[in-house]
Amino acid sequence: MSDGLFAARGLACMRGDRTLFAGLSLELAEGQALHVRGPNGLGKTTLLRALCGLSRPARGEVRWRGELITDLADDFTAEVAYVGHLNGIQGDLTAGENLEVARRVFARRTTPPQVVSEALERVGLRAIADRPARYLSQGQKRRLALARLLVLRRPLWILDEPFTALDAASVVGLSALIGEHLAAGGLALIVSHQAFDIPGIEDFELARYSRTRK
Amino acid sequence: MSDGLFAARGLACMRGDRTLFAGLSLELAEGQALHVRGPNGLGKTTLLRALCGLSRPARGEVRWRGELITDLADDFTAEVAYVGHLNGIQGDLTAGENLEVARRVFARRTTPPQVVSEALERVGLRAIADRPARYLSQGQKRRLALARLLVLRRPLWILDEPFTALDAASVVGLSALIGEHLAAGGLALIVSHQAFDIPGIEDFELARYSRTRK
Amino acid sequence: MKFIHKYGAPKRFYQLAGTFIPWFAGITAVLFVSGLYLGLYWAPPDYQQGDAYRIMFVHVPNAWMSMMAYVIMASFAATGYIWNIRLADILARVSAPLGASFTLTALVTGSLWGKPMWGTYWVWDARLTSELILFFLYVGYMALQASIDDARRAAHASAILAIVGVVNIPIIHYSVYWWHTLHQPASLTLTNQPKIYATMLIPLIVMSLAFMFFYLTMLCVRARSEILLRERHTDWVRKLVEGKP
Amino acid sequence: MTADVLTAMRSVFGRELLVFWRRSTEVMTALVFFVIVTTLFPLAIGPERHELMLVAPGVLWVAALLATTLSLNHLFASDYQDGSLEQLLMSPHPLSLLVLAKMAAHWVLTGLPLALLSPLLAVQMALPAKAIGTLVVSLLLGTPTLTLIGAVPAALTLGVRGGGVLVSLLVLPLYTPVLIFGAEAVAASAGQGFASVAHLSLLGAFLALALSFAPWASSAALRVSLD
Amino acid sequence: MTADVLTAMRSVFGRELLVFWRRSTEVMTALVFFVIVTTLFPLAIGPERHELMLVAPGVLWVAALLATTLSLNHLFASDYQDGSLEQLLMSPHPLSLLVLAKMAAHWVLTGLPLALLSPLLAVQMALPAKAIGTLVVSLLLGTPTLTLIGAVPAALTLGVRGGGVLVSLLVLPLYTPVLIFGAEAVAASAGQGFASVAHLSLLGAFLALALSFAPWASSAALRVSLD
Ligand code: HEM
Ligand SMILES: Nc1ncnc2c1ncn2[C@@H]1O[C@H](COP(=O)(O)OP(=O)(O)OP(=O)(O)O)[C@@H](O)[C@H]1O
Ligand SMILES: Nc1ncnc2c1ncn2[C@@H]1O[C@H](COP(=O)(O)OP(=O)(O)OP(=O)(O)O)[C@@H](O)[C@H]1O
Ligand SMILES: [Mg+2]
Ligand SMILES: [Mg+2]
Repeated sequence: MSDGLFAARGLACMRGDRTLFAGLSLELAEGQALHVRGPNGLGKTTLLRALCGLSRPARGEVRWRGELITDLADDFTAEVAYVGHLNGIQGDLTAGENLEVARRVFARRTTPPQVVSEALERVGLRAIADRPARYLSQGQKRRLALARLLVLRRPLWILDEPFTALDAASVVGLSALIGEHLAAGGLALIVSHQAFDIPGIEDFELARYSRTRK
Repeated sequence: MSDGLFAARGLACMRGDRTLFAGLSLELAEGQALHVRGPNGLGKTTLLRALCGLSRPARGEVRWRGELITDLADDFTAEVAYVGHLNGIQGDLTAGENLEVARRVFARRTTPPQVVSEALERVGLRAIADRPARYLSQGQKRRLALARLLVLRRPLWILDEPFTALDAASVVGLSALIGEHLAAGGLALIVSHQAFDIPGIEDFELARYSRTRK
Repeated sequence: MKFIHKYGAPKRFYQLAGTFIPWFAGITAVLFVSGLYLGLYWAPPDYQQGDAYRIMFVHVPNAWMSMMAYVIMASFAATGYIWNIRLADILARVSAPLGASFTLTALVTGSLWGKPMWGTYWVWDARLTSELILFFLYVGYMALQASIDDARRAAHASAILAIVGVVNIPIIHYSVYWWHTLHQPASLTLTNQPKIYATMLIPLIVMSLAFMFFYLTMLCVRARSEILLRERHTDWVRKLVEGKP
Repeated sequence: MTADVLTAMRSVFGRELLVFWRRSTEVMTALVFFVIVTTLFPLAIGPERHELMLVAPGVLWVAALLATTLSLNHLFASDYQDGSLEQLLMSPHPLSLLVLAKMAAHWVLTGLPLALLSPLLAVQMALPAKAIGTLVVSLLLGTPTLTLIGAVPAALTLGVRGGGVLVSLLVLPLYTPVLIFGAEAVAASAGQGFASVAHLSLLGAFLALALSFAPWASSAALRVSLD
Repeated sequence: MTADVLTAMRSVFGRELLVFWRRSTEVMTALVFFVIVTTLFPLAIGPERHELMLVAPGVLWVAALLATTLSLNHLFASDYQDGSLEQLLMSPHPLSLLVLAKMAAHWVLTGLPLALLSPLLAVQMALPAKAIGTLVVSLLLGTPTLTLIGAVPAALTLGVRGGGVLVSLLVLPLYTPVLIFGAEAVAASAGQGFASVAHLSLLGAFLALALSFAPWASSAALRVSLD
């Protein structure tokens, strides 16, 4: 199983003075996706943040193409797109401007300008691209956050409850999008309590590594 | 249909200079619940806020027991419990303290102190009642917000995407809770994109009154 | 009340203002020309200040208008908030920049006048200070309007501010004066005011009327464009725009 | 019913104190800001006692006023962001009374400690001993007015672009009367010793006026901001 | 690769300007705060020109410093709350450079306008004409240092209870040297006219020092805050 592009080994995370989970290992190869599952408060968000390098785990290591992500630093960051509980949207900019900033600051230099309008089209926000993001409805904001995935074009997607606030049609749309990403050789880690349908996705029960009696 | 405890007639709401919906009427009798449906950005949140008196509709009237809610003012507020997209939780207080404040400030004077611990028990937060709310996970926060319903004991529940971030077991738990509320003669208005199962709930398609071409 | 609602409809006001504007503008022009003639040629030079005092004909009307405009603005704002009349919101909104520019003009002309009179552009005299604070109040009102996009919310929020301001303005005004008098007198004051002769009073009155009509004209003009902007989605504006391409 | 309202007000007051207590740093920050600003002046002006004494009443009052202004952000902003304010609007009690309870808590945590600490700073600033009593009284009368008036802009700017600093812009002009009479009272009693009574009673009058309209105006402002 | 980083830095800079521009009031609030605070002093101290002149350099500098301190909250706080900062950390470019771009934008929107407006206020405060040039230069050299140093506490206090005011507490002591030399430079040139050069070059040295370590320190602080 050493062909896992992305791998974690012996991971343990703490919050406050409690160890949430320990001894967690996972691997992800090209085109593969995991659905991380577990009840509220188990530590799924904590796990995802550790995997994408936003927080440092108490123990264990995370590797990308065999190298430690702490060594790769920015080179690893350039490969991951993270959508967390927070949308990361600047309310004072319009929907379009938000994505344009994402393209300029975060995307590869070769990313052509039209990805922005394509992404807006794809998530169904084209018509309201000029509306300040603060006025968007909850679901529209979430879609805008997800549109960033299309602008960044990174191989590893780490998504924390991406389906939150999405209407039925958008849930289907997003599942299809993730499916395409996987088909194109992308990787994905998804936390979600909601039902969704992505062919070939595997379940990953966090509870197996849990260290809490709650 | 004039026995509707709660009724809206000819309601129209605007955001910016767009009319989201107009000519909307609805009625709700004792023990009755509506599931307000519609795609993202249609105006469901806007509708709920107008119905519970947080914002003023552009046109139309809302009545409670036949009287205008603008005339009733605080007397109407005393009958409604609203859980919005925001949880309304004070991060610096513990879970228990948050509910205790709700009991003292918002509940009827006759509400006995033990409702707080009963509510915590019911939403499964008893064990972490002493943890500052800022440390709770997304789903735990949502449950805490919902626990307020049990503390306030008000007849009309207005819930905006209550199932967000809840794990499967909690979704079932909340549905049961709403069922009990209805059985006891309560009223409920629920917005949700997620599937849930409450016997006797009727669908209310907001799209019928929509005035937007997106 | 009915009357207000009838003529308070933005569309109605738009048409009404359209017919009044030429008249107001004409009166303004006539008053300005005669006021300037009277002030600059007809009135004799002052025996102490020479011709420098003529700046008074701009300074004093502007100072008066700055205060009047605030009261007018606040009354519009309160009307709009209490009875939910959109035209009043619009009028309040457009009078703020007008009032602020009167205030600024009074400040600038006063400073320019201060240099020959007192040998400095600024002293912390009561009148000057309260005028400066009035300017800040205008700026605050406009800043609040500017930072809220939703027209109705902006109108209501700034109306509350204007109402609180109206309670406060007399307090601010008089406290600055008491500050001045309860304390030892400032080293420089407005004591050596020119005694007003008829030859100066007449141009001053004409100029004040001129600025008043200027205010009315600008209020109508700006209100009209604000109405167009806000009602751009309504049928009558669309027809209007298509009518004269 | 009235007893009900009182319980609710007491609980809001208690909640505020509890929250601030949890944010233990916040309890002292207005205070610390006050101390730091008063300390900066001698650094910037130079240490001559006479000059310091001349400006001391002014500096102390400006510092108190700025400290209050800064802490205004905390009156409603965090409650707005987490949705607690929405819930407060849905309470069965008159909003203006609950808001009054919040203001009271705010004053107890900012204005009051500041007034109590001021004698220490006054000594540092070489203020004559006979003026110190007046300083404390003027702050005790003036700071609640600052809280009351300040609540209105604080409520108006919720969720508004650039809200935080906008508050200072809106509030500082409204504060001038309090500042003038506060500082004058101290200066007067540092000088001749009389006249300060007149100033202090004016401060009292401002407080009464603010008490009568600020709770109403700020609860109206909250409703507008949450519309 | 380097060109890449430059584009990203330019975009961050542009984004900041755009955001601030949208919050149009915010552009002027540091400025207006500066103006209002300088106005408060004559109100509190009294209108005598001589006393005012004595304290003018100090007052102007303290006001500039407070205005910068207040605007520090906006450097990272709103980006933190809406999650944009999380995304910035996930950018493929060195964080310290992106942070530097943010700081540059912050200075252009606060320090620079403030320095440019200061002559007007100096005239109001009766500062002698010959000192006005020094005032502007000292502010042009000093305010970027204030932004740079201030970013570190601003980053450290993100998400910390009572963060907003805590920043002032942490940052004001760090600002003292800048304040002292800035105010002294102005005071010196209001008096004898020499000596101010020495002070100004010290301010320049502080700026160079701050430029070399502040971007690094604040990006480290950001990582800690988001852990
Ligand atoms: C920046 C400087 C100045 C400001 C802000 C200012 C402000 C004002 C204001 C607010 C008024 C209206 C007062 C009222 O009606 O209650 C006024 C009136 C007047 N000002 Fe000034 N002023 C300034 C400088 C001067 C100077 C230098 C002079 C000449 C000595 C002057 C002469 C007058 C006169 C003659 C009036 C009308 C007198 C009256 O209505 O009682 N002002 N000014
Ligand atoms: N400082 C702390 N002290 C104690 N417990 C903490 C602290 N911070 C967080 N926790 C706990 O750690 C867990 C964090 O879980 P996390 O947010 O990762 O949950 P999750 O699996 O994402 O849950 P959800 O499905 O609700 O989003 C929660 O149970 C939370 O209460
Ligand atoms: N100031 C404004 N100008 C224009 N459009 C606005 C403005 N404010 C809000 N809107 C739009 O009004 C609608 C508000 O909808 P609301 O939040 O009620 O949606 P919703 O039905 O609750 O959606 P969701 O399911 O995503 O929560 C959105 O389409 C939003 O983009
Ligand atoms: Mg989570
Ligand atoms: Mg919604």
